[in-house]
Amino acid sequence: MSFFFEVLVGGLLSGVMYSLVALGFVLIYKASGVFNFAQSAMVFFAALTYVGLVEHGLSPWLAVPATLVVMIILALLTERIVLRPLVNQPQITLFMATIGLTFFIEGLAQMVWGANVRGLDLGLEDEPLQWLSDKTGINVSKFDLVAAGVAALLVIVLAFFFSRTRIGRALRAVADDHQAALAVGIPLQYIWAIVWSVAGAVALVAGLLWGARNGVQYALTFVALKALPVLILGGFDSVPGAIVGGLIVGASEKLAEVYLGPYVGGGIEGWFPYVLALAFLLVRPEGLFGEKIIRRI
Amino acid sequence: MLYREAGQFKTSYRTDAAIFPIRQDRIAFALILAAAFVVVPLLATPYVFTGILIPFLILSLAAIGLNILTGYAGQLSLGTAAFMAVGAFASYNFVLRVPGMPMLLAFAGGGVVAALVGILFGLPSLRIRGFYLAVATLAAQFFILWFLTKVGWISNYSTSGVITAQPIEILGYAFTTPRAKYLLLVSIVAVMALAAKNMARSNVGRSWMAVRDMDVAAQVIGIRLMRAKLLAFAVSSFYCGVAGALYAYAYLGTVEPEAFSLDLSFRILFMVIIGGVGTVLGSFLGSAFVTLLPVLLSVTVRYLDSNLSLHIPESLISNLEVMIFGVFIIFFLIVEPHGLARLWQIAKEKLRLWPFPH
Amino acid sequence: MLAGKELVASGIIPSKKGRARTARLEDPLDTFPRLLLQHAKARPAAPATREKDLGIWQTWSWAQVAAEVRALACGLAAQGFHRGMHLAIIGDNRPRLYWSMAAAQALGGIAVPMYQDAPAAEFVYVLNDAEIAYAIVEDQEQVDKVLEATPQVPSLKHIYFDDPRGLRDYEGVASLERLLEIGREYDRAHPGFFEAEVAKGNADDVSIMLYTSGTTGKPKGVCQTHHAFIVSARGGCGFDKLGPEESILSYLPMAWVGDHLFSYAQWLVAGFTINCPESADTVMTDMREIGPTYFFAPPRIFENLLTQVMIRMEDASALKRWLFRRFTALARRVGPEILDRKPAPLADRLAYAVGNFLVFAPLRNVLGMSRIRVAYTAGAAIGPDLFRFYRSIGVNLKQLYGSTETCAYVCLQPDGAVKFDTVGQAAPGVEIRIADSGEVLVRGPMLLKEYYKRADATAESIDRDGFFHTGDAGVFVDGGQLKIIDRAKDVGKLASGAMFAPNYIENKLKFFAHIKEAVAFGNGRDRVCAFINIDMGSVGNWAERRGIPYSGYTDLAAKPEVYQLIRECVEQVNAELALEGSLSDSQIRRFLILHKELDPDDDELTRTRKVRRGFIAEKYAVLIDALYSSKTSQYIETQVKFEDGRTGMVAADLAIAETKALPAAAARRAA
Amino acid sequence: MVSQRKIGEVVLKVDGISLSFGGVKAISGVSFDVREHEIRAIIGPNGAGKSSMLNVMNGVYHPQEGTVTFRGKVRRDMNTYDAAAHGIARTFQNIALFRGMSVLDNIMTGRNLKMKATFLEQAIWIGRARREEYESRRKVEEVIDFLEIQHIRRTPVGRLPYGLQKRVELARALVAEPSMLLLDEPMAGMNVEEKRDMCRFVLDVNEEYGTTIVLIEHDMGVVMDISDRVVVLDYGKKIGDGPPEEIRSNQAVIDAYLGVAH
Repeated sequence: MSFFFEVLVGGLLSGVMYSLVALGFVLIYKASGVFNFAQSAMVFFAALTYVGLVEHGLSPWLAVPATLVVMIILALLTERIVLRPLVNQPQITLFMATIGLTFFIEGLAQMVWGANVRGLDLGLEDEPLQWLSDKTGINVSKFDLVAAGVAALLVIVLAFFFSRTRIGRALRAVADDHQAALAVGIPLQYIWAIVWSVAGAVALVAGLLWGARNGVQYALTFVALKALPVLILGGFDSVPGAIVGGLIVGASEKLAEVYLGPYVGGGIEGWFPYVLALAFLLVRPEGLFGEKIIRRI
Repeated sequence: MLYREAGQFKTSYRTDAAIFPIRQDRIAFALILAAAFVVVPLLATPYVFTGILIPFLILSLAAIGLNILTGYAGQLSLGTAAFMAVGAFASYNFVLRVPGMPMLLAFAGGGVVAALVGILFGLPSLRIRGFYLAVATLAAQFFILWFLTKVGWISNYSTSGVITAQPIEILGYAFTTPRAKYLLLVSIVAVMALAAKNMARSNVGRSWMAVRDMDVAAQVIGIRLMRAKLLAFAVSSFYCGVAGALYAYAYLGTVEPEAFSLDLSFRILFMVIIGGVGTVLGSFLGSAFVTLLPVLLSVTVRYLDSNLSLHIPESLISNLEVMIFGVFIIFFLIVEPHGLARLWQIAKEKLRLWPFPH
Repeated sequence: MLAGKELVASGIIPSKKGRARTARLEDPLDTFPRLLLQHAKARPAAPATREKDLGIWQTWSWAQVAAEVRALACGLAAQGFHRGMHLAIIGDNRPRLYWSMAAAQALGGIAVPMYQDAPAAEFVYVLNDAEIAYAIVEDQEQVDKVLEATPQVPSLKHIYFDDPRGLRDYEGVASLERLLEIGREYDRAHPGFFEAEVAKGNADDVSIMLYTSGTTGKPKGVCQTHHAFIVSARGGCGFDKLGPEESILSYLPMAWVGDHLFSYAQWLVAGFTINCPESADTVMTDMREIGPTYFFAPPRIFENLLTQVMIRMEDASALKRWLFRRFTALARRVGPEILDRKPAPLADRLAYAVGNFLVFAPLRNVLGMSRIRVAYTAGAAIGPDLFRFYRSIGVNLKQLYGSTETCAYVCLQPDGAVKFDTVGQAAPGVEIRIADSGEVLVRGPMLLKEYYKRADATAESIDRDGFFHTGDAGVFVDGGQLKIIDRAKDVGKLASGAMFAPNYIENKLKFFAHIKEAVAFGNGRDRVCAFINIDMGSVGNWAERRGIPYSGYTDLAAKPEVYQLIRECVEQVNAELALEGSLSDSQIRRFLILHKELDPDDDELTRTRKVRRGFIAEKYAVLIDALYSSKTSQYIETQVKFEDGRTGMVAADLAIAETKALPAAAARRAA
Repeated sequence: MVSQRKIGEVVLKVDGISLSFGGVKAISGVSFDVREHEIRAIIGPNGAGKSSMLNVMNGVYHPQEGTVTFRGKVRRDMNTYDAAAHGIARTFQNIALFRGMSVLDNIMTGRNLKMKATFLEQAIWIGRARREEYESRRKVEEVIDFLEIQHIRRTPVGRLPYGLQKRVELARALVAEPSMLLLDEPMAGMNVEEKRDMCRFVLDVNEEYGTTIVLIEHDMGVVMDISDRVVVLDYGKKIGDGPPEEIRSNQAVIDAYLGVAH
């Protein structure tokens, strides 16, 4: 039984990290209706940049803001060079553009920092929390806890950012109705730039955590893809959805792997979340938090 | 300017609804066919066949498949490669397990199996739309590949999961040389492209487009959404399945499921978008673009490298290619979001009205 | 001056005339129905008629046409139509309307096509004058007009319509479909009837009655025989080597002699294909689709086309505009010569070939003129620039001269000897003579039999020696080319005694794209003044390009900028006139731009758009007085008729513009 | 134009229809019938539930209460396919054309129920598929001719002015050779001339093909001129039903239009 909980908790905690990546998608989708496939690449890029900087002797504490700056520059360039010319194009076109962007970023990252796998040490060892295992017999990794903590913090910050700050409210306005937002005089480019920067920041955090856990390598982009089923579950435009979805995906895939895996020869983590999400959608097309769509003519 | 249509009038609906109503187009098309069937086989080198023409043709077929689903029926899919994989492995097993199975029939069989799988994964499209569906199709992509790897029977229990496609033999003739394979492919692709065009210009195609453009209105004029969508998935997957089979038999030879990765799905999606959504012609143009671009890139880069003796490391070159590819795609979407086919269409209009602008 | 002495054009005449005269006795193909049956027998499957309908070009072979005509004829007969009766035909160019002409003629009847755009009121006169009892009408619009007229036309008993749309509940009209059924029925009941009727036909029977819109007085019915039109058609076909493979667009009013010659007489003589456009507003696209090999249009249509070309080229890219300017300039220089296979420098020929690939051929293509072998214009004088333009881009455009009374067959321009200021040489079988008065007199088989019920008019227009008085003043220039100056009766004298030819001046004015109509005055006065109608399309476009706002015709016409624009045109004409010796006194001293467009519905123009000089002079007397006074402006109110028959008032204060006139001598020195 | 039409039996009957969207009532307990060959108008202020009513009649919406009786068959609710298959065609208030297709293709889609060929036959483009295609094309051309839109055949519908788009939509409905035609504000946003044409077309359709017509229209003049009977809805309730002259003098209706408080 305790083993079950161990798996569950472990799953939930790693799920938190999916949520992190998902958050990046959500932010951008919410504000600009762009389905940003490049988010995963951004995660990879952030992690790689950080590691690269540290390797070149920058202190970890400076490396973080430095990387952040890089991410923001990247975001601004993206808005200026890719998005602005594509304003008012159909969503699919923008989606394709972000795939193109993905290629570019991945290529760039590996060209600058090389393709070989790197470790990333945040100074948290991935070992069970002693007193917890003593008390309950459930092993929970410190690392995971910290990660969860960070994620939680980030969510709170974002929530605050959205509800309290002027820009945040502007973003919501845009999310609700582009025309209206424009009407009240909010420059779309400005909004997009900010959103992408924020998404970049989120990507950085996610990148650091994932990198620290699995090592920084190309495979990171695939882990990041897991954010997609999370999005289906949670809905593309709901922050809480992203969180909850992340938890569900994390937990379910671990449980599935542990309890189902053996029967079907393992390796089901790769697809289980998708099939789960799919099955879920068939029951509830509007997702976890989206409200029922009444299509009027 | 080159179009001289005065005097080309239609006296029947048959001629009016022809695929190429304009004489000049018919002539051009005839020339292209002649080139494809006669000139190219005489001139092309083995490298050109295997390195460019064969993948181009196969991927064009896959692109047509995806275009039917995404371009005509408006259902975005990211799982194309998976359906190709199904086609490939199905054909393999048909040839393997059905004694005396004709090769072409095996390909078709692969397509049919892919179609059935397509229908299965198309079911969600009845409830969900847009990107949700797109992501849902990723489920197909990942699940199918996993399934193909896990179930040993499919790869005939080869330890590595890799299968070796049997040699193509039709009516006793073995298609071993690149040229022979090429000719076989051109024929198959030509026929299937024609069939696609026919569907596109008749009731099926219109129903798909109706569903794509406005499903409620489509329902009201008596189009059954479920039927139309699932049919689109089936036909599309059939094309992808056949393409997959050819990919395995005429191109790769030895195949593992990984050959049909998400990356391939995306490449094909690019072909559709860059070539032109909702046009058969676009599928070919897109395929040409996406297959040729990397070739040209590596050629140029290596050329520069050797001539300017920059000594660029191999890894850097490959990364550079990836980047430039990405840049090209973005550039392209910005310049002509409706794809090469639209460019041609515009040019054609201009030529028809020349010297007038409109 | 050749006036007074008879001139027999080209030696062929006597022989040809002789043959025509004698041949008629045994010629089996001397009536239109016989020609039709001949084609149906000789080439039953060849296309005879096409119509753009339901999106495609519906085609009828000669055999089918013959069958339809047979059924129509039998149907009419069954309904009591018989030899000598008149059959009114009203509507746009529709296959069945052409066929009903043949049907009527097969029964020895006489077809009377009428101008479909005339209001009901104008129908009344013609219907009564021709004692119409049977009418075949295109559609609801026309039926409504005819029914509106019937109360005043006691004779009219039977009305058949072609297009049933909206007519199902109408009383006292029947569909052609029904008539055809009746006909087939009757045919079955009376085998051989049709053949017998056709056999009774005689070449000297009147086949058609065309009403001259006559610039003065009520229209007169011109009676033409099978022979007249067949001879004219044969002459024309021989002259231009027209064969069965020709294809022609039939879009001009069926009541017009031109259309009857080209779309009916020559159709049945040469056995080519006529093509009826889908509707009036798709003529240009239909023309492009069909790509006729033989084309006929009055100058104003060629003019509209050219205006269209110019306007559309304005929006073209700089490169295209440059190409267009560059090559049309070249073409203007050498095009016509190359078309006439005259020697031209090799360099020019090469340049022209390039131009042909880049500009001319595509242009001909978009205009639907790619396949044209022979194109004719007539009915009014055509501007030299206009005329040259089409020839320069390789369209073999030629002029002919004729009238309703002569089957539109008097003079033709032979290939290779085309001049813009003449109407060509006497057509085969035609004798021309210039009277001392300068009037053109013609004689030949194409002459009218008579004006219907107007012996007086007939007598005064055909003299003792059988010459018809065309009413045109003309001269022969360089060996046999006839040059028409003006309407004979319009030619007058200025107070100074100098010759005054208003049309001549008006045409010079109308050659400018900006000027649509012009009316010159001066007979018996000391100087020439003119009314101008600006061309809404061309001037409107001009105004837009210069950002001059305007609300409508009246407003635009009053703009000072427009006056300036027109003044320039007028002064250019003056410069030309100054060079023409005797006419140099006819330079225009003052003009005004009318506040409304001259309109047939207001009786200011004939249906064929000839100005009704006298009528206009009365109607706008005040304006004329103003022109000849020293006033600089004049207020006027005019009643106008709108398309839907309502009437309204247009009022305006018209400015009067002065123009420079050059002294003849000075101009000559300048030249 | 003198009408020879014979108004026949009741063909469609809605009974106690109630419809609501997530708690918001759009229609409550509305009943009325439509007779063969008549022109039936539904009028009412904005938001009176007129469009919703049409959507119920051809199965786009499914009412919570009430029944639809069509040609004697009582249904809990229609579904769009049955409606179309039984000859109910429909146009929409805000034009529902297929923007990616040409006028011709748009209208051709209206024939889909008349085409029986399987997609395979169509793919090979033989026999039945081909024949049906050409037959349909002919029918389509007749309607194009009827509605006088020959000149725009090949134009993409997106490029057309509003008035013509409405016409194309009507054409698409007509080629299905419907026995009943539901028109949702066919003349909305048209200028006087376009309205006159559209009226003529509606009457012609009703005359030439004897099609039963149910239309929603705001222009009272038009409604009173062309309709045989009028239903008046207000806040989802029926407040009047009868021939035009009767409606004109109906107090409730007058109030509703003058916006007198309820």
